[in-house]
Amino acid sequence: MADPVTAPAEPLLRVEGVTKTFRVPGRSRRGGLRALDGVDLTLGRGETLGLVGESGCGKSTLARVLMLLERPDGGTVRTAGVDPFALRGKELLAWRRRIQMVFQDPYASLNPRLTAAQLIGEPWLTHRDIVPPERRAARVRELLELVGLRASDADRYPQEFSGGQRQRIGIARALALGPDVLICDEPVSALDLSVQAQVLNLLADLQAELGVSYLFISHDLSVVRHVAERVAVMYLGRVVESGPVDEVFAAPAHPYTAALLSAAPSLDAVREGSRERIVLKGEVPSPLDPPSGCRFRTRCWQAEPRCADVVPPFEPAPGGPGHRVACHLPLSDRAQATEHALQ
Amino acid sequence: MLTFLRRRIISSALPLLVVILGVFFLARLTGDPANLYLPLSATPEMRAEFAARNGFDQPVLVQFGDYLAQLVHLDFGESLRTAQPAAEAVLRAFPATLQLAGVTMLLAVVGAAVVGSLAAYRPNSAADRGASFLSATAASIPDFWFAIMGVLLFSVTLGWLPTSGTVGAAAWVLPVATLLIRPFGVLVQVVRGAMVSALSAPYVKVARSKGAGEARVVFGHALRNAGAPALTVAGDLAVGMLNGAVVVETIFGWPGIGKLMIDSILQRDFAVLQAAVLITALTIFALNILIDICYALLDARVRQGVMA
Amino acid sequence: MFPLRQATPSRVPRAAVLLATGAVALTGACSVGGGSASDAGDTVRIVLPEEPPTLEPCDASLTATGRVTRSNITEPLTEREPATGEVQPKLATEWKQTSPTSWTFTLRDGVKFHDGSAFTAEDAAFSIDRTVSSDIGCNVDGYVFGDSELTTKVVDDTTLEVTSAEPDPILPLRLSFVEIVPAETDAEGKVREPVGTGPYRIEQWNQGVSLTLARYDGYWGTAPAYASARYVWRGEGSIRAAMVNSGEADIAVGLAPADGAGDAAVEYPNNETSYLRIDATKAPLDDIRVRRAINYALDKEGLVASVFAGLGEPAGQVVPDGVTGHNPDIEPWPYDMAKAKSLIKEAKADGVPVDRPITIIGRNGIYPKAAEAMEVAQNSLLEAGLRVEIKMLDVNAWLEYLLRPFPADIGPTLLQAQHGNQAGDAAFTMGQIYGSEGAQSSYGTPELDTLIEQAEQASGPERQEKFARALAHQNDEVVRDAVLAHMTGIIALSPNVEYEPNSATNDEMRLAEMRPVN
Amino acid sequence: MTVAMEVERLSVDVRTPAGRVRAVRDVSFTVHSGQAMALLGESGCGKSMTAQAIAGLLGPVAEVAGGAVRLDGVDVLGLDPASRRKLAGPGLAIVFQDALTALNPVYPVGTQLAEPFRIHEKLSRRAAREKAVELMDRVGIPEPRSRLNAYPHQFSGGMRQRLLIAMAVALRPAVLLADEPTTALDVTVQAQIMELLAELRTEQRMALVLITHDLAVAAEQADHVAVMYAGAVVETGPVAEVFRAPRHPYTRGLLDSVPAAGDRGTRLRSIDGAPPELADLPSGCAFRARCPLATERCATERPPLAETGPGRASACHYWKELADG
Amino acid sequence: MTGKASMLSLLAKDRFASAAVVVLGFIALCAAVGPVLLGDLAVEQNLRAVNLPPFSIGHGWEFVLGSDSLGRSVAARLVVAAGTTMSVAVPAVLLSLTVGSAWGMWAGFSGGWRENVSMRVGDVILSFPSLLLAVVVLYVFTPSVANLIAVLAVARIPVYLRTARAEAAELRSRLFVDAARTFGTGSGAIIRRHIAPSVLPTLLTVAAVDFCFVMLTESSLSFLGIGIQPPDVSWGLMVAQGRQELQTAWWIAVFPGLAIVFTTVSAAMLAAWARVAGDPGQRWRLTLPRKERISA
Repeated sequence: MADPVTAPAEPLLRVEGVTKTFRVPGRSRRGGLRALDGVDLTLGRGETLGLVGESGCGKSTLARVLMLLERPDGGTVRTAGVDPFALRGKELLAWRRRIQMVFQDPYASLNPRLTAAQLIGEPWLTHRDIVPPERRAARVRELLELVGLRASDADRYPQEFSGGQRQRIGIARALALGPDVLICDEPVSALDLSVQAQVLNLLADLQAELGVSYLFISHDLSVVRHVAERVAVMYLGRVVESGPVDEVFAAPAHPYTAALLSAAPSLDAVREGSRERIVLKGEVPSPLDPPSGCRFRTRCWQAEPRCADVVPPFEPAPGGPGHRVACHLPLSDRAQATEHALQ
Repeated sequence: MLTFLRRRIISSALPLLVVILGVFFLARLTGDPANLYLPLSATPEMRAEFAARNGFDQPVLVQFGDYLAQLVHLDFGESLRTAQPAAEAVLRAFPATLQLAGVTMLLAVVGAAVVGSLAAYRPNSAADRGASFLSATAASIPDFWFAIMGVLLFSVTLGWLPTSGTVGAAAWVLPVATLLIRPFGVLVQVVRGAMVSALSAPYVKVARSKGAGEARVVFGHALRNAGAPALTVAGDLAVGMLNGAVVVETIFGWPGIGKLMIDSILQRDFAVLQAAVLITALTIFALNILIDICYALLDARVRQGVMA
Repeated sequence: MFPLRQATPSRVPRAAVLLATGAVALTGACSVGGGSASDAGDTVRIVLPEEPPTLEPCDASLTATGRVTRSNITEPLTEREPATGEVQPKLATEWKQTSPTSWTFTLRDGVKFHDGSAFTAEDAAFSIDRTVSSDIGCNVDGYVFGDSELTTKVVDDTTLEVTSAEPDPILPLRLSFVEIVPAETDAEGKVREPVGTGPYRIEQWNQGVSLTLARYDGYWGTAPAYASARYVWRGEGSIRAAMVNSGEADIAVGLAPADGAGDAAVEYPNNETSYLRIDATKAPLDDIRVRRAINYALDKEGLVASVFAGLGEPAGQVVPDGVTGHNPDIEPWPYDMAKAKSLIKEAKADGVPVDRPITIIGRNGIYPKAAEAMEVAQNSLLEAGLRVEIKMLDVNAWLEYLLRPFPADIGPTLLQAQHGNQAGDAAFTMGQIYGSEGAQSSYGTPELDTLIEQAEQASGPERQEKFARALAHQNDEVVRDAVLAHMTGIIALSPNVEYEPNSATNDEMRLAEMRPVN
Repeated sequence: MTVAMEVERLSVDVRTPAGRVRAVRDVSFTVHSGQAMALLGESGCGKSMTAQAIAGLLGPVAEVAGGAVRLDGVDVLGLDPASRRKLAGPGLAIVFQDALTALNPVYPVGTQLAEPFRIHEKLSRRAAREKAVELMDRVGIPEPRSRLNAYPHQFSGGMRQRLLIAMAVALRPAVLLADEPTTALDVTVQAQIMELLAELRTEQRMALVLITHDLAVAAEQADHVAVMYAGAVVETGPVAEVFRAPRHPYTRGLLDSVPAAGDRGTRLRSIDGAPPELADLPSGCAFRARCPLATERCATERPPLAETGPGRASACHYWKELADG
Repeated sequence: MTGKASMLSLLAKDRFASAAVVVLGFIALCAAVGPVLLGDLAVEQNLRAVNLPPFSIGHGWEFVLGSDSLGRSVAARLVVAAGTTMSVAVPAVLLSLTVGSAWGMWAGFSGGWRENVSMRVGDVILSFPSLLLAVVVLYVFTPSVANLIAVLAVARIPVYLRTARAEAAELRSRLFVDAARTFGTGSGAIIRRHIAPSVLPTLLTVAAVDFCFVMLTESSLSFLGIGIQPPDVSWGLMVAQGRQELQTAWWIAVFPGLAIVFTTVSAAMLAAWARVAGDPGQRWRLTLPRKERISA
């Protein structure tokens, strides 16, 4: 899909300073829920970017903004240099084909009253020219087989499938328009372990085969570590750390990333014996009333007065290139993190 | 909560105006009442006199303006039929309907809560299917048929109850029963449906896991959650009852607003009709707000604006 | 097991009481009406179809009002005897015509109003003026006097002179509709609870629920048997009948045969005559053959036997026996379908558009089974070869068709109507119904107009004869309606009460004529 | 070590379109006071059904088809409903997965927390509420007294789960069944909850049955593990041993499916296919269709759960080959 | 499983639903061919055989359900009335269902002021005495079948409007709706494809019960003379005319009353069944033997 408008340097997807505030009944607009607060991201062609964070950090809102399901209050979204929010009519439809989404919940995102074939073919009812009507049945069968289902499954209803199979239908539906980018919002978190592995393999195969880029949203660090090349960590509507997966996981620069990594249970407990872990105190503050300065400071063990006053800039981290962090006191290595936390 | 109520009150006031407006103009589309109130042999002079006396000789818009001006002073005009202030007739009739409807709704809600819950307790058991069938039947029995048959059986044949009237507790039985059947039938079905899903909710299992008895589980935990849909339907039924107790009121000589309203439509007694519609609309308006408050009492999420 | 059919609370089964009292307790005090549940035997309990809108005497020509007010609460100067049609003394003891336009009345002495004041000619003059000449819109004025004006002159306390603008041979009869109220009564507006001279005074009117009259101890005449009378009202005929059968009421009025009064039912001729008004101005009804055919085609005997359940009597004229002007020679039109068919065929052959749809304008509830009666009529007319549709209306909509000016753009119609001559003189019938300009008349002829006019001026036997002639002319040469039947009313009467309804019962139900059995 | 609860050959049948289906088949395990037992398996394997059968909370379509659940030597399955209710709370308590739906949305949490005391100890409203405050404090809810009248939706997911746990441990049960207690929670919160459960366990000498699909959670929290597949237990043993050297190919497959550090970009080893329909179990071993070791014998002979070592058992004909290979 | 065949076999497994289909089928048959076969019999008066009691064939089979006060066969009138009744009730219910649900779905899906205004319009209609509306319309215009349908439909629109709005507002935030949006599907298409199929089963259940309401309202309008005009006959008219004779000839009002009850109950039963059968996620329940079925 060569696009003459796209400058070669322009990444496939660029998000800059995106903010999104939801109105809350009984509060002023300014006092609304800050779901996104200046998010920056880029996603290159054929790349997989992992986006991790806990519930309420804004990662799903970001996905919805990217899918134009929500309109941001500020900041820019560019896909191949185009602002999708400025598009209308045919152009918008054309843009829609390039970016598609796989939802977290394969139960809720598939209408239970439609068959697999109807579900997969649903986008074509809007994008009528993409597959001629007489070809559609065949194309559905191809897609089913592409995602590892049988062509004979076409007439079954979602509830007749297992969770993993449903997620495959969801993926097939997203692929029906031949997108360049797939936003995968927790695509495997509702799935069983053995099935999760199958779906992750499928996503990897599809990327190899079709060259799609993934924005892979997940709260499961081990999954992100497995699929993504780069990772961004979100906390309370902001990206607090981003960088190559191996580096971020091996040497988290932000205390939150460190805590997250430490909290995740691991089979290593069995393999290596029990370990000490950082257990964060308290709760994630309400996005209705976020802390000033660094959002994490209320739970951070190394917070200083300036953390409350100054929003830490998103800057290159002490580690390698491409590793950025928004912290006044970035950690230098993982050992240090653990050490501090346990004091 | 207060914001929520304030907004609700403001947004409901406009419909109230539309109702007032609509009734005024629609009523005047139903023809000149002079024929009804004057002797058949009335002379044209008498007709002119009648029209002048009642303001019907003015253009309708002028009449409406006068009416609004009167309304501001809480003057609802005078009945053509009885020459009494319309407000008086309406305020006399209204409590009777309110009491009748109130008692009926209370019994319907309580009865449906019990029967609907028991039916939902064992879905598709014989008791459940029986309850569903009977409630569907009850919801479709013609009320006047039920009323007259009730009078024939209980008053004339058995002599247990008075045929009609409003004096004494026994006089309430047949009117309330007649008014009750349809709401009861409808509500049983609603409660049953809501209870089936409430009873399968996890918190019911939690309650049982705490050692709660079945009565506590069904009526303490599940029923309150099933309240919202039942409340909505009960509200609609109550509204219907205010507008539609005509049959019962006519048959049993219950001096209520439903009969007053129908009589004033048929008698083209505009002032009374307008006053009656206004007060029922106000009541419905109040009822809707009451239901909203009930929602809020039932469920803190509504109260706190989490769900609207 | 159920010893008594009395619904006193103590005898109601416990469950029912519990249910109901529980219900009452839950909403707080709920007693809607007053009054005790059991009335002593000296109260007569009457159940009416509707509450009197008012008891204003000058509106007493309204059935619902007059039924309670007339001759019970208030009394007129003269009174028409329903059985004979004679005008009898009431508050006037005698009267005589002193000139073609004026009459002198001698009033009864020693009569007291309910407020204790004495009845004088002043009061009588005031009442007549208030009813006939005021601006308060009295129904009696329009019903009885039309646009005629009266002047009164008080000669002395017991003598009153009444003068009419035109000669009026039946003035005393007309005055039987003017109920006498004290001169203190509001002359500018109507009163709902009048003071009168009648045997009963208003004790308590619990609006919407009941009305109680109590015997007036200062009544000038014979004291009535019942110490009080209590009226209640129920819209449903079968309930009214059931109330008598269950002992909750002594008399139920306005019943239909199907209401199930059973043994308690008492039938009486109610002075009403049902007919179909033929709109003779529009084709095909403008052809007299068609109008005659309609009369032949209607099976009046069958109608009375089936729809009216045998109550009533096939009729040939709207003026029944006992009303001045009744023509005993006019027979009901015979049922002759063959003749009807041939008349229609004949008319059709002459180019009369008998295929044009004719609409029967009916009125629901005008008499019991009104719609069914029209279906029977429709059935017969269809058979005779006409095209007929039915349109049943509510009262006000129907009145638009009954009264001038008639709605525009309607085709030929047959109007379901009923005429009751309460006053007992054809003058109250003929001009209105048959005159070219009559309020209820859609068609008339100059000849008929002349005949009616002459009759109205006449008095005595001549009056009777002239009206009868006019009726015969209508029936033979004009054929402007198809008279169906003289109707019969039903009341339910408890065995405890002795009362004989008569043709006036509908409009004037005299409590004084009721007495307990032994 | 005292045996807190003994489950013996517990079977549960479910009514389905195809007739009665055995959803749980001869499940046996034992938990000791103060210890944690993980019931591990994927969705639909019958682990939740087992827990509900033990707690007596099976829905209208399911019923216990056989077996015994002994609590303090008494078979609770044989008790009449009233005696059983007496045990619910003080003897056996259960924590559900979804704390939002497991708390009644229309009552303040204080009322719900007080309920066990009201039911079992017949405490007055006031006294029960005092106890509720203590409980909230115990499970780490800040400012418990002021939050007594708050409603479930006003709490975060983690706090809700704490409330649910508080309710379950209110009467100091001998055995606590925790059905996926942290699945809906974030990892940082999950760590907090797991810590709380561990504390309660040691403090109250409570036996914990931890129902989970998460191998890592089981590995970190449990002493013993029972792996379930298609309604039956396929392997049991001390968790460290089982995870280090699984003796059932299914356990092995699960362990292999976990993405591990350093394998990015490589294909994960997954278990092929999907679990069988319970209504349509294959003959012999239920796992054989997905098993790399399956032979003809597996199709004809259902492998029993047989002891493979001290405290360990496996339901595989070829556990030795697996251990060696 | 092919669609139609499987539906039929599902239906056959449910005794109540099958009975309902038989009843409704019979009524439809009466409505379709009754007037042709029995039209004359239904209006043929016999003033010498009025109010014959039912369950006797002494006067001929046509009087098996008795005769009315004009000596017409109640049985024949019932059959012919089925046609008239259905020709009023079915379009009235369908019209209010269509308008109310489309409007409600649109309002619920759009949210905001559209939703608010729609709800208020519903409030207005509901707090209006519908009989006044009926009297006005049928007074100003004529009491024709079309006007009758229009009046009945308008009065019932809010019922569907409210239900549809509530459900659509809930569905609006469903994930599969979001999914459709991500394809660029327009609102209309989303309502058509996703909202309507989920909302309609509930609305159909409401409509089934509403049948009764419409038929009984038609009866009260007939009683006022602004309903069906004789010699046409509907169940409502029969009930209204027979009401006067409940004491003496109960069968005249009771049989059409029963017909209304039977129709409504059957429609309700069938709607309840269709609600389950039409939902692929629930359909399996119907394949269970009765005793073992658990409810939706």
